This record gives sequence, C-alpha cells and structure tokens, in this order.
Amino acid sequence: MSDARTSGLEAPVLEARGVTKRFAGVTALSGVDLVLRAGESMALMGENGAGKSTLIKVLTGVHQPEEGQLLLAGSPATFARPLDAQKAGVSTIYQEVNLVPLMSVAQNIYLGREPRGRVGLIDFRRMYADARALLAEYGIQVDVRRPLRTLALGVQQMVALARAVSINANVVIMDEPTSSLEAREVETLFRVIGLLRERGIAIIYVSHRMDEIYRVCDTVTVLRDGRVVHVGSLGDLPRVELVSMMLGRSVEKVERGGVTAFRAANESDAPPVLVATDLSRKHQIDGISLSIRPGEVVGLGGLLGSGRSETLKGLSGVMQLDRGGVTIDGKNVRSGSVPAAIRAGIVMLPEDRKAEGIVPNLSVRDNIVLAALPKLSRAGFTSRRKQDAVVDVFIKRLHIKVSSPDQLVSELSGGNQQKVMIARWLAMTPKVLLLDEPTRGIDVGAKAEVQSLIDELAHEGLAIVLVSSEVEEVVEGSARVIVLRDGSIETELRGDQVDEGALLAALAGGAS
Amino acid sequence: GCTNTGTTAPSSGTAAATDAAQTAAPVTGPTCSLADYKGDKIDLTQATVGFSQSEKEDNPFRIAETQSITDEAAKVGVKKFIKTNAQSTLSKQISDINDLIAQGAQILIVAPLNSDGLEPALAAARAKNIPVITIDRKLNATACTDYVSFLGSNFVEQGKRAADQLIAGTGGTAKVAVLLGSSGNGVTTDRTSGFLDEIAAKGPNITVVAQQTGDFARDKGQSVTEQLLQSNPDITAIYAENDEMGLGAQAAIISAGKTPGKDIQIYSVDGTKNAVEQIVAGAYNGVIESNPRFGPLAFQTIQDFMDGTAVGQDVIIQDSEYDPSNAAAKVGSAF
Amino acid sequence: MTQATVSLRVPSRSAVLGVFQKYGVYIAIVLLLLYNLFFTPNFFAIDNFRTQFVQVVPVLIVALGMALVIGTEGIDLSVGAVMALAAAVIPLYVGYGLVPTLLIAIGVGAVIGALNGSMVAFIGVQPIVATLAVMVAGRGLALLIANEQLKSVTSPDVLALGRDSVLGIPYSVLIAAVLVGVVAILVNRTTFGKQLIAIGGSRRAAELAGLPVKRILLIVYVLCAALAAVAGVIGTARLGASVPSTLGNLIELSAITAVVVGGTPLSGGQVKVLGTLAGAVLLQFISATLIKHNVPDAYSQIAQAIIILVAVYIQRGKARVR
Amino acid sequence: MTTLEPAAGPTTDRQAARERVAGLLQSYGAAIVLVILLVVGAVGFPTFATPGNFSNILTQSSFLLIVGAGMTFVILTGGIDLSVGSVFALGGVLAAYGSTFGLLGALVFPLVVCGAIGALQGFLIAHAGMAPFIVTLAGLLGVRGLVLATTDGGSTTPLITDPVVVALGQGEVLGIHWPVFIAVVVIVVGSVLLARTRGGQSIYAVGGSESASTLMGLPVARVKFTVYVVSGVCAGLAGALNAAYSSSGVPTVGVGLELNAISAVVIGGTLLVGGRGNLIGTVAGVLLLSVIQNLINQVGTLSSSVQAVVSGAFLAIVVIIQTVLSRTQRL
Ligand SMILES: Nc1ncnc2c1ncn2[C@@H]1O[C@H](COP(=O)(O)OP(=O)(O)OP(=O)(O)O)[C@@H](O)[C@H]1O
Ligand SMILES: Nc1ncnc2c1ncn2[C@@H]1O[C@H](COP(=O)(O)OP(=O)(O)OP(=O)(O)O)[C@@H](O)[C@H]1O
Ligand SMILES: [Mg+2]
Ligand SMILES: [Mg+2]
Repeated sequence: MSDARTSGLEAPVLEARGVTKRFAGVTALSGVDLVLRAGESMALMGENGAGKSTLIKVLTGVHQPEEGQLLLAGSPATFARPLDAQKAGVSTIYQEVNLVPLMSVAQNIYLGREPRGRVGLIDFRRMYADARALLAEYGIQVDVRRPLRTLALGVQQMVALARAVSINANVVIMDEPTSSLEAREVETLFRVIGLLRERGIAIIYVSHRMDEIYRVCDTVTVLRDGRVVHVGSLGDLPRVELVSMMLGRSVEKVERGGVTAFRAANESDAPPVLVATDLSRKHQIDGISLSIRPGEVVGLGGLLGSGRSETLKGLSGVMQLDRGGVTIDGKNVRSGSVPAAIRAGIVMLPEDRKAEGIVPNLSVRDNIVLAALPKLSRAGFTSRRKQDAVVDVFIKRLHIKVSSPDQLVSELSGGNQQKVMIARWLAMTPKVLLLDEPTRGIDVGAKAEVQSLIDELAHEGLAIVLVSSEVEEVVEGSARVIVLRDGSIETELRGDQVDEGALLAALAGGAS
Repeated sequence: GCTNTGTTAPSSGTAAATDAAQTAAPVTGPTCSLADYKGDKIDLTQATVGFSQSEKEDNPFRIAETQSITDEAAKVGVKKFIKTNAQSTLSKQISDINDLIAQGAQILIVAPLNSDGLEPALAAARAKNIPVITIDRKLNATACTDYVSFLGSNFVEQGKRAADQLIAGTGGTAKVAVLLGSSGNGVTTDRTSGFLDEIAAKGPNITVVAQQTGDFARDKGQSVTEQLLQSNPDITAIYAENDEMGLGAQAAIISAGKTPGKDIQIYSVDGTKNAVEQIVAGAYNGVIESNPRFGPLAFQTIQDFMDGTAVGQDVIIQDSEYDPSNAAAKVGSAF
Repeated sequence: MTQATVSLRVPSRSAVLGVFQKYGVYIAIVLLLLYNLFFTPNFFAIDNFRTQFVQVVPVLIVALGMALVIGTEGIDLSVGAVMALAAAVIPLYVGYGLVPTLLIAIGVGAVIGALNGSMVAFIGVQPIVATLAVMVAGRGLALLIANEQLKSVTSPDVLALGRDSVLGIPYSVLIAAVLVGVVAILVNRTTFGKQLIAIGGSRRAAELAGLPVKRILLIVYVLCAALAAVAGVIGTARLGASVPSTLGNLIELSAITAVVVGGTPLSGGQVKVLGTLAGAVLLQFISATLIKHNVPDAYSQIAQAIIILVAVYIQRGKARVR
Repeated sequence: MTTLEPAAGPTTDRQAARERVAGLLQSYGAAIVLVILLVVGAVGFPTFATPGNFSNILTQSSFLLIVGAGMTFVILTGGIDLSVGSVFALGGVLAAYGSTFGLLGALVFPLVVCGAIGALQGFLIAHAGMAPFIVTLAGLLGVRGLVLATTDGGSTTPLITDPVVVALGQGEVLGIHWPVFIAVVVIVVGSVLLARTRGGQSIYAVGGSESASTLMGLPVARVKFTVYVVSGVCAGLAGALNAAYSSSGVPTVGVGLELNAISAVVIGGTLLVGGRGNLIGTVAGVLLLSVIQNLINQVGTLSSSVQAVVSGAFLAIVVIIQTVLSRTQRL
C-alpha cells in the first residue's frame, strides 16, 4: 500500500542523533542515529543484547543518554521521564509487561486519564464500558473489573497494547509485543497495527519473529553491539541477509534449511519416566493424564488459557493439586511441593520470567546456580570453583551475553535473562524438563541454539514437555502433541498427525 | 483515726521490720469537705473504687504504688476495686478514667501521667459528682472543684534535699554530673530545678559539668555516665533523678576503675531497696525518699472526706532520706 | 518547553560519587572521628574507644540478626522484647553457671523467633505486625517471669562476660566480633546465605527454584531472636542486673537504622554485614559525641536526625527505581 | 472478526465472584473480627454495651483514626511514616500556642507546620530517593527534638484557654465529641479521594508497581510527595484536636503512636507493600485496637504486664485470622 503522499520523504517525527548510553561496564548504545518518519513502520532488529530495548528506553525518557540528542518533529527535545514522552505523543509497550497487577483491567487501561464525571470524580461506569468496548475491538472479552494479575500473561499483554494504542499518540513503539501472544491474538495485533498505519501513526516494532517483521514493517534498522549497522527498506531485503547483518556473520554461514533448528523428532519406546494421572484443580485443569518417555519431546498445544501452563505447574509442584498425582520411574512424587519435584528430577522453566524466574538482585552466576546450590556446596559452604565450572559451561554453551558472571541479571537483555533461566535448570541435570515458552524473546540465533539444545537434550535421554505459542515450534519440535482445551485433554496428535494443519484443526476443533 | 500529722519519720527501730507507711505533713493550706465538693456520702464498703495508674508497673515505684493501693482497698473492704494502666499514654489515661466511670466507679484515685491534659476525664467525673483523689503528681486544676485533693511528695523539694545531701557529703566542693529523667516529664523538671537552684544558692564551689538524660533507666544511666566520665575525668559526684540511673552510674564508675561512693559520690531520689542497700555497702552516698505507698493515706483521706471531715487540698508527704548514718537501720523501709 | 539536551557527563565525577555512595557510612565515621579529634577532650584514648565498642555491642548483635531478616524483605520489631525475656530468665538459672544460662536465654529467644517465623513463613502475616504483637506481649511476659522485679545478678561468670577482658579486649566485644565474622561468612559463603538473599530478591522466583523458602524464613527469624537473646545476656551482664522493664527498649529502631545506614536496603535481597557494623559504630559515635558535648536532649535528637539523614543521603541512589 | 473465547466461560465468572468475596473478606476481615469482639464484650460485661462506653471508645479512637487515615495514604504507596507520633505532639503544642489567636490560629498553625514537615520528608523520599523508613525515623527523632525545643525541654506545657478551641475538642453533639465527627469527615473525604479521583488511583498504582507507574507516565514523585504531606497534615490535625480535647499541648504525647497507627492500618487489610487497602479497613483496625483496650479495662484487675501479654496475643490472633481470611483469595 504505497502512499500517494509519499512522493518524497515524509517529515521525521522522532529522531535520535548520536545517542550513546553506557551502563557500568557495558556500552549499550554508541552513536546511534535513528530517523522515524510519519506513517513509517520501522522494524528494529538485533541479537539479544544488541541494544534495542535500551534505545527504546532512551527514546521514551526512561534512560537519559550520555551523549547525543533527541529531536521531536525536527526540534530538540528532552524526555526527563516517560510522562514527557507520552505528553509528546510517543506511546510505548515495553518488553516486560509493565502494568499494575493488583489493579483492574480497566483501571490499568485508563490510569492517569480516567474518565471523569461532573464533580471531577471518576466515572467508573463509563470507564468499565469504555474498557470493555476497547478490548472487544481486539477480540478480548474479560471482566474488566478483574485484577490484572489474575489474567494470563497473554491477556495482560493485550491490555498493555490496548492502553498504549488508546492513548492519542503519533508514535507507537512496541518492544516484542507478540512474545507472549497466541497466533490469533497476533492477528488481532496486526489488525490494530494496520489501523494505526492508516491513521498515519509511525511505528517502531521490535520482534525476533521474521515473519512478523516482514508482514508489518516497511523499513528496518539493524543494531549490533549497540551500533546501527544497517538502515533501509525491508521489502527488498532477503531474510538471510538481514539475519547475517544481525549476527555479523556471512550470508553463507547463516543459510540453512528449515524454519526451526529441530531435527526430526523421534518417538521413543522406552518405558515412561513420568506418569501423571488425573491432574485436577478446580477452575484450572480437569483430569489431565499423560506419560512421557525418556528422550521424548511432547508438545502441549492449546489456546490461550487452555491450561497448558497450569498443567506444567501441576507437574512441577508449583500448583497444589486437588486430585491426581505424578510418578517418576514408578515412584510417587509428593504433590504441591517444588523441592520434592526437583528432587525427583522434574524442573520447570516458568513462562513469566520477570515475576517467577529471575532474582533481579543477584548476579548471573548466582541466578544460574540458584537451584543447584546445595549440590555445588561443601557442608553448606558454597564452592566458587564448583560453581564456576557449571557457570562457565552454560554461559558458553548458551552464548549468554554478559560482561562477567558477576553482572546483575537484571541488567541483562530480555533474551539473555531467558538463557540464564534455562541454564539454571540444565544445571540440575533433570530427568524431566518442562519448558513454558522457552524461546520467548530470544533472537534468531539464540532460538536456533535453544531449539537444537532441546533436541540434543532429548537425544541425551531427557524427557521434555514443550509449551510454545509458536505453532511451528511445537510441531517441529515435538514427537507428539497433546492438545488441551478448557483444562482437559482434547486430543493427542502422534507421528504423521503432527503437522501445522492438524494442530490448527485440533485447536479450532472444539471451538463453537 | 485521722491523718498522721507531726512526726517526721516513723521511729526507725520498729519500721525496719515492716514497710514504712507514708507520713503527711501537717495540713496548713486550704481544705476540702464533702459539702465544699458537693459530693454524695458513700459507704466505702459498698462502693466501687477505680484506680487509674499512669505508667506501667515495671519499676519499683509504680509496683509499690499500685500494690499499696490494691492492698489497702482489700483491707478497707471496698465492694469493687477496678484498676487501669495508661501505659504512659495520656489519651489512654483519659479513656481509662472514662472507662472506670462507665463501669460505675464512685470514687476515683488517679495517678496522673501529666499535670495537664486530663481535663475531659476530670470533667466527666465532676459531671457525676465522683470524688477524685490524685496522687503523686499534682494537677494544674482547681482543688475541691476539679478534684478533691492531692496527695504526694514535693518533687522540687526532693531535688533540693538531694542537693543538700550532696553539698554535705562532698564538703561543698564537687564537679557534678546530673542524670536527668525523661524529657518532658514534670518530675524531671521539678527534681532538676530544685537541685540546681539549691546548688546555686548553697554550693558556690560546686560546678555542674554535664546534664544528660538517662530516661529514668538503669542501662541508659550507665552508658551516659561512661561517656561523661571519659570526657570529664574530674567528675566527683553524680546526681541521678532516680535510683535506677544512680545504680547504672555506679556500674559505670566501677567499670571506669574508680570506687563508687568514694572517688565519685552518688546521690539519687526514690528510696528503692537496691539503692539503699548500696549505701549500707558504702558504695552509694545518699537517697532522698519518694514514698510510693499511697494506699493507707489515700483511703484514710477518702474515709475522712466521706465522714464529713475537711481534708487538706494538698497533703504533702514527708519523705525521709537515707544516708550512710541511717541507711543500715532504715533499709527495711525502702521499697 | 522542549529544550536542547546533550547532557554531557564527566565520568570522573560519577566515579567520585560512586565512591561516596559505596563508602558513605565509612566516610561519615571518619568525619565524625576527625571532629572529635579536634573538639572532644580525651576522645582519642584507648579507654574511650573500649567504652564505645562495649556500648555498641548489644545494638550491633541485634543489628546482625536484623540484617538477616531485612535481607529477606522482613523486619523484626520484637528484638527488644526478646532481650527483656533473656534478661528475665537469667536470674532463674544463673545458679547453674554461665553456659547453661546462656543456652537457656538463647533457647527462649529461639522459641520467640520460631513464633515470629511461623507467623511470617507459614501463615503469611506481614512481618511488621507479627513481630509487633510479639513485641508487645513479649515484654509483658518478661515482666511476669521476673515477677515485675529487678534482680541483681551477682554470678561472677555472668558479670565477667560484661566486665572482663582478655588482652585489653572485653569479652563482649570479642563475642560481637566473632558474631560479625560468623554472620559475614553465613551471608557470603554459605548456601543458606545465598538462598536467604534470593528470597529477599524475589520470593516467588525462589519458591519456583525449589528453595525451602518457609524453612529458611523460619530459621532467619530464629537466628535474629537468638542473637537478640545473646545481646540480652550481654546487656544484663554489663548492668549486673536483670532489668526486663527497660533493657532493649527501642533497640529495634537503632538496629534497623544501623542496618540501613550500613547500606542494606529495606526492600531486601542484600545483606551488608560490614556495613551493618559500620552503621552501628556510626550511631554509637554520634550519640557519644553529643553526650560528651553535653548537648541538651532536644537538640541532640535533632542533631541525630540530621546526621542520619546526611549519612543515608550520601549513599542513596542504588535503591532508586529505574 | 476473530473473537477469542473467554478462556473458561462460566468458570471465569465463578472465579471472579469468588475473588470478589475473598476481596471483601480481605477488606472487611477486621470488621468481622470487630463485630465478634463487640458481641463478646456485650455478653461478657454489663457495662460494655452502654452509650457512654461506646461514646468513650469513639472519642478515644478519633485521634488515631485521623492519624491512621494519613498513614493509610502513605502505606498504600508502599511507604511508611514513623514520624506521626512526634508530629502529633508537635501539632498539639503548636495548637496550644496558636490558640491565643483563636480557633484559626489553633488550626492553621499546626496544620501548616506539620504539613511542611510532611513536605520535607516527602521531598527527601520522592525526589532525593531516600528510604521512607529512614527519613521518617529521622523525622520521629528530629520532630520530637523540636517539640522539646519549643517547650523549654518539655518542661512547659502550653495551655488552651480559648473557649472556642476547647469546645472543638470537648464539645459534644448527641453525646458524641466533635473530634469524632471530624474523624468521620476525614475518613469520608479520604475515601472519596482514594476511590474516585485520579490522584487516588495513582496512589494505588504507585504502591502496586512503582516502575510500571513510571513507565505509564504517572507523576510518581508527586504522588509520593503528596502522601507524606497528607500524613503530616493528618497527624498535625489529630494532635491539634487532641490538644483541644485535653486543653493543653502536652509535649510528651504520641510516643509509640506510629506503631498503633501502622498496626491499625495493616489489621485493616491494607498491604504494607502498597497497592491495596482502604480507609474503611483502617476504621475497623482502629476500633479493634480501642475495643481490645476497653475490654481489658472491663476486666479491671489485670496488671500492666498481663495487659501487655493479653493485648499482644489479641493482636497476633487478629492478624492471623485476618491473614487467613484474606489468603483464600490467593490462587
Ligand atoms: N540497567 C542496565 N544496567 C546495566 N546494563 C544494562 C542495563 N540495561 C541493559 N543493559 C545492557 O545493555 C545491553 C543492551 O540491552 P538491551 O536490553 O537493550 O538489549 P535488547 O536488544 O533489547 O535485547 P533482547 O532482544 O534480548 O531484548 C545488554 O548488554 C545489557 O546487558
Ligand atoms: N482470553 C482470556 N479471557 C479471560 N481469561 C483468560 C483468557 N486467557 C487466559 N485467561 C485466564 O488464564 C488462565 C489460564 O491460563 P494459562 O496460563 O493456563 O493458559 P495457557 O494455556 O498456559 O496459555 P498461555 O499461552 O498464556 O500460557 C485461565 O484460568 C483464565 O482465567
Ligand atoms: Mg529487549
Ligand atoms: Mg501459559
């Protein structure tokens, strides 16, 4: 849809000139120039830790640059805090959901700009109605009076999106908005983006998903190690070339087949290591039974809220069960206890990295060894040597980008935090690995690494349960896929049945 | 009988065995009768008596005071005796007194936390014509109107007498550190001004080198004294506004390698057993008594009042004092 | 409205600031010592320093336990009451000798700590109210145990703990020094310490990582109370009397202040043991300086407030939300 | 248009309903315990359920209610204000000094100064980024020092003689003292501010997640600053009313008041980490504390040590019940 107006170039709405941002020990951005024009939809690409989020934070007043300046519609501007950016018409969805969990959906959408009645008091009825209407536009039907924290992460992400878009802005910035969204929600998001573009609103879009980038954006800016390495239009840029620029490797090296890095997954016929029977918890899951063999990757499919995460939580002792139980190698695992599950060899990578995964005040080293600490200690005393042996291996194996193992984990980029979480569990040498969205927010390179890692681990004999909202990841990664719906097993796909079409059909199957 | 008048102190010989009751000075000022107060005559044995204590019973003075009143209430045979404790909170004392009234107290004995601020409670009592006897701390209110009468010591006088003891004990030449009670407490103010005024008047060669608060607590008295002894090694006497701080100072003097009672003299106010025993042991120099055993005197005053006798508006207790010459004999009357 | 930006920052300045932030307490201590060197007679005497260290011991020991609790994002207001309880039981058992007395006092502390810890860990009561209830009840209980009496403690063993020294170093100071070392090792070198800090950083993440969160919380509150009990025994030994009514009164505030001034944030997830030591010493020097200059109570309180604010202001920043 | 099914249709509704009930329990747990205590008191003691006694409980509670209201604002943002006890005393002393200029002086003087103290603390917390606990702890010390300094080391107690000012504290309507009505007004106004204004919503937001609030463009610093001013003004007002009630500005009042206020707020269901709670809960919390004291007095024979044990145990039981009630809500 080339615009009639764009004979030449549109006027820039937001610019960064020579922006440099350093953190203790790291230069996150150095001399970055960026020009965003009205109606432009720009992809911001780069590896984990390339500086994308940092650039966005500089653009929106969260961080102040050490050098360089911002220009708003051509004139210099300072955003001392996010409020300034918002006032200037720059609206942002940050990488981690940044809403108030205790407040209701509607309150979150309208915080700071609540509709007011005659005497200046908030008109809650109107606020609820507005929120309901707004969300309905994006196909979300929730009780807008419910506290946000009771909703699944994907829904929270949609609420954040609704908030950002409903603010009258001329620039909307989205930092990995789809990482916790379901395929169908992603469609909704794209529809919204389409609407924004029609209104001439400029967009900066960060994602590690190539398909999305090519669908949504018309230009691309590539960051590598805090520097801009490429600016140009996206349409005529081959994917491999884009990836090679991001990774800084030659095109030949990048080129390889397949969408994911999975090899053909094979079903195993060893006796099952984990057997779960009748896992149930009121309002969450109902009578889920499954068994997994060593060396097998089992996918869990389902729509948002179908209970995939809850199933994993039930298996790993995070969630107390009302009924049912889990055995490992025939032995019962005490239910509702994480330590018991871990002792039995079941570990889970939680989906909400920020709230349930990282311990922000600890270093990368401490975060990696957190669960394995007792094993890496002598008589209760920690052993630096034993720790380093583990930490170094995983930093290398997972290519975690850190200035040193002593760097605070909260200073890492989102994708690298995810890798730290994976390292934490691998360090436990588990029997059963439950992965809830393992590749969320990690870059193409890392994603391929994680995927082949999953493969490798399975070949080493680990039993793996994989939950992913990326259909192709589930399909290519898993030997069989169990499809959930409303907290119960809808069907199971095995062997040849495991393909995208079948899965989508199964997902849609029960839908009324 | 009527209120004891006249003798300064119970004859030391016999009193040693039993706790010494209070002795009131002869009443010289205005008096108050049931008619003046416009109260109703109540038979004590048929009466509900309420007692509002001000501070927690966690120090010898308050323990002895509450105990004395509770015991005497039983002895007199009042029908019902209710007590409350304001735990050093003024607003709680007001509501305590209101609680007592709400529970049907016909006579109130109040140990005020503060000289001011009890007005609403007094007004509530007045509205029901309940006679109020205040003990140990005098109220800034009108006797025989807002309350019947006040029984208690003269704190300024106590400070003065401590100064006299100190002047006598040191021969009139000393460098003194004062351990003050808690800030804002009326007792602190009175015992300080009494002491300082007397020193100014009668001790030209006595210098007060420091005045620091010890919060009426032993540990604070000890640590403050330790600090002061280091910065002023020439201190020769300590005046502590209660025995507890005095005993704390004594510990500090010992740990500074000096001899309490000799190198550095200690004077304090209260008359607790612990302190008086130290005088007997020669490690303490003087204690001015502040007699907490209000029970007999208070109930006697109430009885007199109910009998129609005019009682004194200010019944001032004649506190005795302990010094090396009489401590051994009188230690039994310490509380 | 919107103005030119280019905020050039000289890196060296921020480096200097960083040093200030990191060593704020130590700098404050040095400044205070310098002041005393010139303006306070006899401050720089061995005896004086011995006194300062002897006096700081109870607050320091309590603050060590408090630092652990604060590290888990908790707080313990009951420490003063635990000191009182320890003091109250001493006269009952002092006849059996120092070690049994100490053990019983510590045992009493541990029981109270277990009570706090259970309420916090298992029931989920907010630490400040759980320990507030225990603080109120605990001191009352101490007075009841002591029959509302003060008792002199004459056992030479116990008194020695408060008064005697080896090589010029008082026993109580030695004990405190050992405890500082032990807690420092506990925090920095043991599994338990790391786990405790992880809980303070993110309780949910710690739970999901399989840490025995409840047990660790329980132990932390038990340790804190046991340390307070040790402080109670030392305080009693120093006084030569069991004074459950006033011993440890308001010490919770001094201890918390020492911990925070020492750089441990109240938001948990960090424990600075040496900082806590420095914080306690700073508070001690402040009050010593004010007493030695005979500053009246009113102004002394104002001065303390200002000095604490300045010391904390210097090292603020880290705790700020990004 | 693609419409996402709400995850589990009817379950969602039931769950929401359950959450709402549990939310009510959280907010009104203290009120439930309060009702139980009232019944126990009425059955156990003939002199408990009398108008006079209730009026006394209300008057006694009114000052703490006003302080607690301010404290609720602060705690909702995840902060804490330890200075209220000292500010309360300062408010009383200033009201007494100010009463020589009549009612206006007795109110304006303390409110302005106490508000300014709140503003200073708020500035250090919101703009200089210092920890609330430490700043207000310094406030506790420093303001008490100020009280002593203005009263000659605490040795003078300024008296209130102006009849209008005295009437403000001691006058009654229908057997209820004025401070009770003023406390009710404070609570009502405060509740409306919290629940129905943008400022109130930002208070909850800042307490719920400070970083999210910043990113959402809320004026976080201003919100934090404001709550400390509110708390200072409330403590000053309560102090002034208390001084009027006792017709004197006693410099030693309010010691330990901060702990009472904090426990009342927390018992009332407000989370100490911020983000959730309300003033109705605080009212229940304050009344609970007063009723516990009143019941202990009704027994009338307990020594102060036993009283401490009983009220501490009571407090523990109340918070345990309250916590358990509110926990049903957690998943
Ligand atoms: N607050 C901080 N303190 C220190 N270092 C930081 C901080 N925030 C980011 N960094 C560092 O800056 C670099 C860029 O991080 P950024 O979050 O911008 O990466 P990103 O491109 O968004 O990566 P991802 O795709 O994984 O989200 C990383 O090396 C990171 O460790
Ligand atoms: N669209 C929605 N509307 C309302 N509630 C939802 C919706 N989606 C999810 N939920 C809530 O999420 C809960 C289950 O989410 P859960 O995380 O188990 O789903 P999931 O299948 O793991 O999906 P996800 O991809 O988000 O991990 C449900 O109890 C429901 O309350
Ligand atoms: Mg990022
Ligand atoms: Mg999920």
